[in-house]
Amino acid sequence: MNFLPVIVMNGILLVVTVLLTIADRVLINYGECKITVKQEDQEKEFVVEGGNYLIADLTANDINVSSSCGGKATCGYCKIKVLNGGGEILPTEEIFMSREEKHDNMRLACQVKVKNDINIYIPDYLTTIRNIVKNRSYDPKLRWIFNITDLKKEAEDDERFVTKLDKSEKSRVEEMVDAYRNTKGALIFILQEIDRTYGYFPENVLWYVSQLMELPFTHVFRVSTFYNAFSLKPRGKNIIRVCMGTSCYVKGGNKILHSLENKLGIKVGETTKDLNFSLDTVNCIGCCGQSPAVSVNDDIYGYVKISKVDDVLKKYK
Amino acid sequence: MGNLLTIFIAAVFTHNIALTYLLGMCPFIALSKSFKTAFGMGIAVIFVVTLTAAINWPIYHLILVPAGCELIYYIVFIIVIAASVQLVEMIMEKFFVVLQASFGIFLPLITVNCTVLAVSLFMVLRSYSYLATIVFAFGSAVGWMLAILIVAAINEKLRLVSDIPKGLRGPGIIMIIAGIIALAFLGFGGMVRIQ
Amino acid sequence: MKVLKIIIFVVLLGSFFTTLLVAINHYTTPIIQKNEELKKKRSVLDVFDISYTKENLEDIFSDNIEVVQKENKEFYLSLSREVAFGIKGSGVWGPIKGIIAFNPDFESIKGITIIHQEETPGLGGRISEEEYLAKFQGKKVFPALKIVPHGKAKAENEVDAITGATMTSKAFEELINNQVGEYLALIKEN
Amino acid sequence: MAKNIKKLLRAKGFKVMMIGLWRDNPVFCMLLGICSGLAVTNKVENAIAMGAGVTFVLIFTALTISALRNFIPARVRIITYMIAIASFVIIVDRFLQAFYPVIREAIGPYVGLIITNCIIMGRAEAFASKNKITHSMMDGLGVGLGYSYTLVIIAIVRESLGFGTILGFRVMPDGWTNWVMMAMAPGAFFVLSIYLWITRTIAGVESKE
Repeated sequence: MNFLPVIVMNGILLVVTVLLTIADRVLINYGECKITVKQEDQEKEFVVEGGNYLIADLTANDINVSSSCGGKATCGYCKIKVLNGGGEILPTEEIFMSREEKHDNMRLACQVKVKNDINIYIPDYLTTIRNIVKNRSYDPKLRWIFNITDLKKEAEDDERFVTKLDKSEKSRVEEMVDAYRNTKGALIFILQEIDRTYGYFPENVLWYVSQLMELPFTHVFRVSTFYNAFSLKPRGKNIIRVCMGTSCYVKGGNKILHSLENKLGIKVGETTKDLNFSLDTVNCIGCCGQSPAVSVNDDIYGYVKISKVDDVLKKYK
Repeated sequence: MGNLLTIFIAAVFTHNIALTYLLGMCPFIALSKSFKTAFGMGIAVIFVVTLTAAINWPIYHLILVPAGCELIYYIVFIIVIAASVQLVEMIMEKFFVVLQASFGIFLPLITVNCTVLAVSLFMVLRSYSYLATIVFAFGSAVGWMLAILIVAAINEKLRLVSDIPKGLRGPGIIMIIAGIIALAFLGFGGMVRIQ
Repeated sequence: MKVLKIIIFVVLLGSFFTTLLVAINHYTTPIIQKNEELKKKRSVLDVFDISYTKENLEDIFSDNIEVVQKENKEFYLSLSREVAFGIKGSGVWGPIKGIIAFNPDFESIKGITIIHQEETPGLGGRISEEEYLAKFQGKKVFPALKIVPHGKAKAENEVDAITGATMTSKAFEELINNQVGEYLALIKEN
Repeated sequence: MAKNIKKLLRAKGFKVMMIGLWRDNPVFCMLLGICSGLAVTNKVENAIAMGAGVTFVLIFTALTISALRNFIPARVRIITYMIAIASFVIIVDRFLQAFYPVIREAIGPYVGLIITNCIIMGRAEAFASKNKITHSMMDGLGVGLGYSYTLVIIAIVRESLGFGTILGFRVMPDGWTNWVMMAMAPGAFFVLSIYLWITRTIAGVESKE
């Protein structure tokens, strides 16, 4: 037998390892970085050596992030939310992200390099899917019976969301769902109804709706985040919408908006601390003749001037 | 010179690595949704493929063959590819930050791209000379980039204007576009001949 | 210390796998070489139209064929002084390799077999079909073999082309003409 | 054992392929392995050889990585995977050369390209590096069979249309003219895309149940 290949192989391996180690020492030296992971029910913090991809550090610290392509930005399953640190979103990730997700600073864990302290959040609607992957990996009984019905069952079993609703609230949601159950495109009507009742979409209500409608939660979530008029965050009692349509804009709509922002101390899309006002923009409210226009709840104010803004606000205080 | 030109044209058109040999398909499907991304990936592939072929050729012909170790050339090639990609990435991150942002990020995705290994394997299989290897590697990568750019450009426009059946959206339609382009590339057949 | 640990790990891993491979290689190499030799012998017998079975292949080959080495070129001579040798060249999609046999006059073709080709299946790929290759039997390669459009072959040195595979036919014609002259001249000296 | 395999085939190879695979499901997407898979599906026997090779490499890589999972230094993780994968691929390659030279010649360099088959790296990284040896090997077997499945289905379509045969046996009527394009690269794209279309549509229907 010719054992030369063993020697050659080891020679090449040695050269490669030594080169990489040297490069590691000389080129990449980010020092120690702290990673803070927030999940719905727990928070974890650990210190790693910088320079690795986030997914590797997470896996090493027993946080399961699903991935099927082994960290090559091909499957797009390892989504997490970066609260701070981690840099800009990369073009390799953009194709996997919806506009909403980009706005939320969602990233692929396999593309985020840990170069400094980083703070991430793994939303629950992602971990629900992940739990199954976890079960699949660790529980030999569950391993081979994985399919979509399990996913649904898992969500149903997950009492965390639904138990937060008390009985009266549950029946209120049931009523809304029943009213539209047989209508075409029922979900959107139901969501509108919820919006009217709560002023926003509480997460547990959405979960309950997805159960009642027998729709995947992701579907309900998708619809409810699509429209500008809907919000996942609590909204003020009065919603101010500043028209940004062409004629209103030309007539100074954005100046009105700025003055409202200053007066209320909030930015567009936010709600005042006392939950009295929410500020939004809208693309047209059909009052181009009276531009610039502002609507508060169902009332419309035309020919608004900056000096008049206070008067309008006073009515709702 | 004529020979090198033949190899180049063969690698880009008649024996296109993506459309004739069906290699490098994973990133092909994942990244051909946007022209910009496809472009960055294409440049990175050109760089890595040429670089690794240029390293692998001497290793194969000056170390492995004289030592009678052709047996392990798969392992050696893939390790060289992985290591050199990692090194280039580190160097780039340190010294060429701008480059890193625009195309360095694609580098780690390429390590296990079939195109890179395939070019090194074909170079052995066809016993090219050093110069021919580099031309072949460069040409193959250019061909890959050409293919992904065409498909990405068509796909980008197609998605805006057409009502694609649900099940066909995403990878399905990309495969069909790639199939049609591959069909068109068959027309180049016979333009040049390779040994 | 950490670096040392990494290096030890890599070396152990590398040694283990390469040793495994060396062992496998040791076991398979003779089989692979035999395979290749059998394949060559089979094609040579095929081209001379000598029948054989799987079991007596080697015996028949050594009984009927004489292998002659000349200037690094390999010739196969049959008992009736027919000669065969390998030819190779490029087709449309990739290399074409085959064996061509000549009658004792060193001018007319006795037969051709194709060992390897990557032509378009169903069109150019048909050059490896026996029915097509049979058309070459008895054709003369001097002054030059010509492959002419289907149905027009009349003269002694003309063969029908494959319909729909002009490029492959052209490549095949070139491949034969380029190589047989040199080979035949070499063997004629004998 | 036989029962286990049956269960495995039913659950993993098919359900995940049909239901899990085509939805927004994070198990594994078949689109990862098509690199070396598409090119060899012009004949059923090649597809079987390729599928078997990938399955073999998957199982043994899973075994190796899983056994070493507590010892692999983080810095050389990927290189370790590659050494293991490439070694098993060489074994497959030598085995084919020795016992199935015809198939080996037909699929040629694509055997070597099993190394870069994303499924193998993906499974090693996502599954074998975290799980027990037996589980990892079962996972490798399951994924490998699921992959072989798809290759064979595509190959059956392509070979019967492109050559009029399946595994060398004539299946098309005598008047059948071979559909040459099916045996070439574009055919691979078209058949795969139609396959995707069908399976995705089926998956879509099932999700509404």
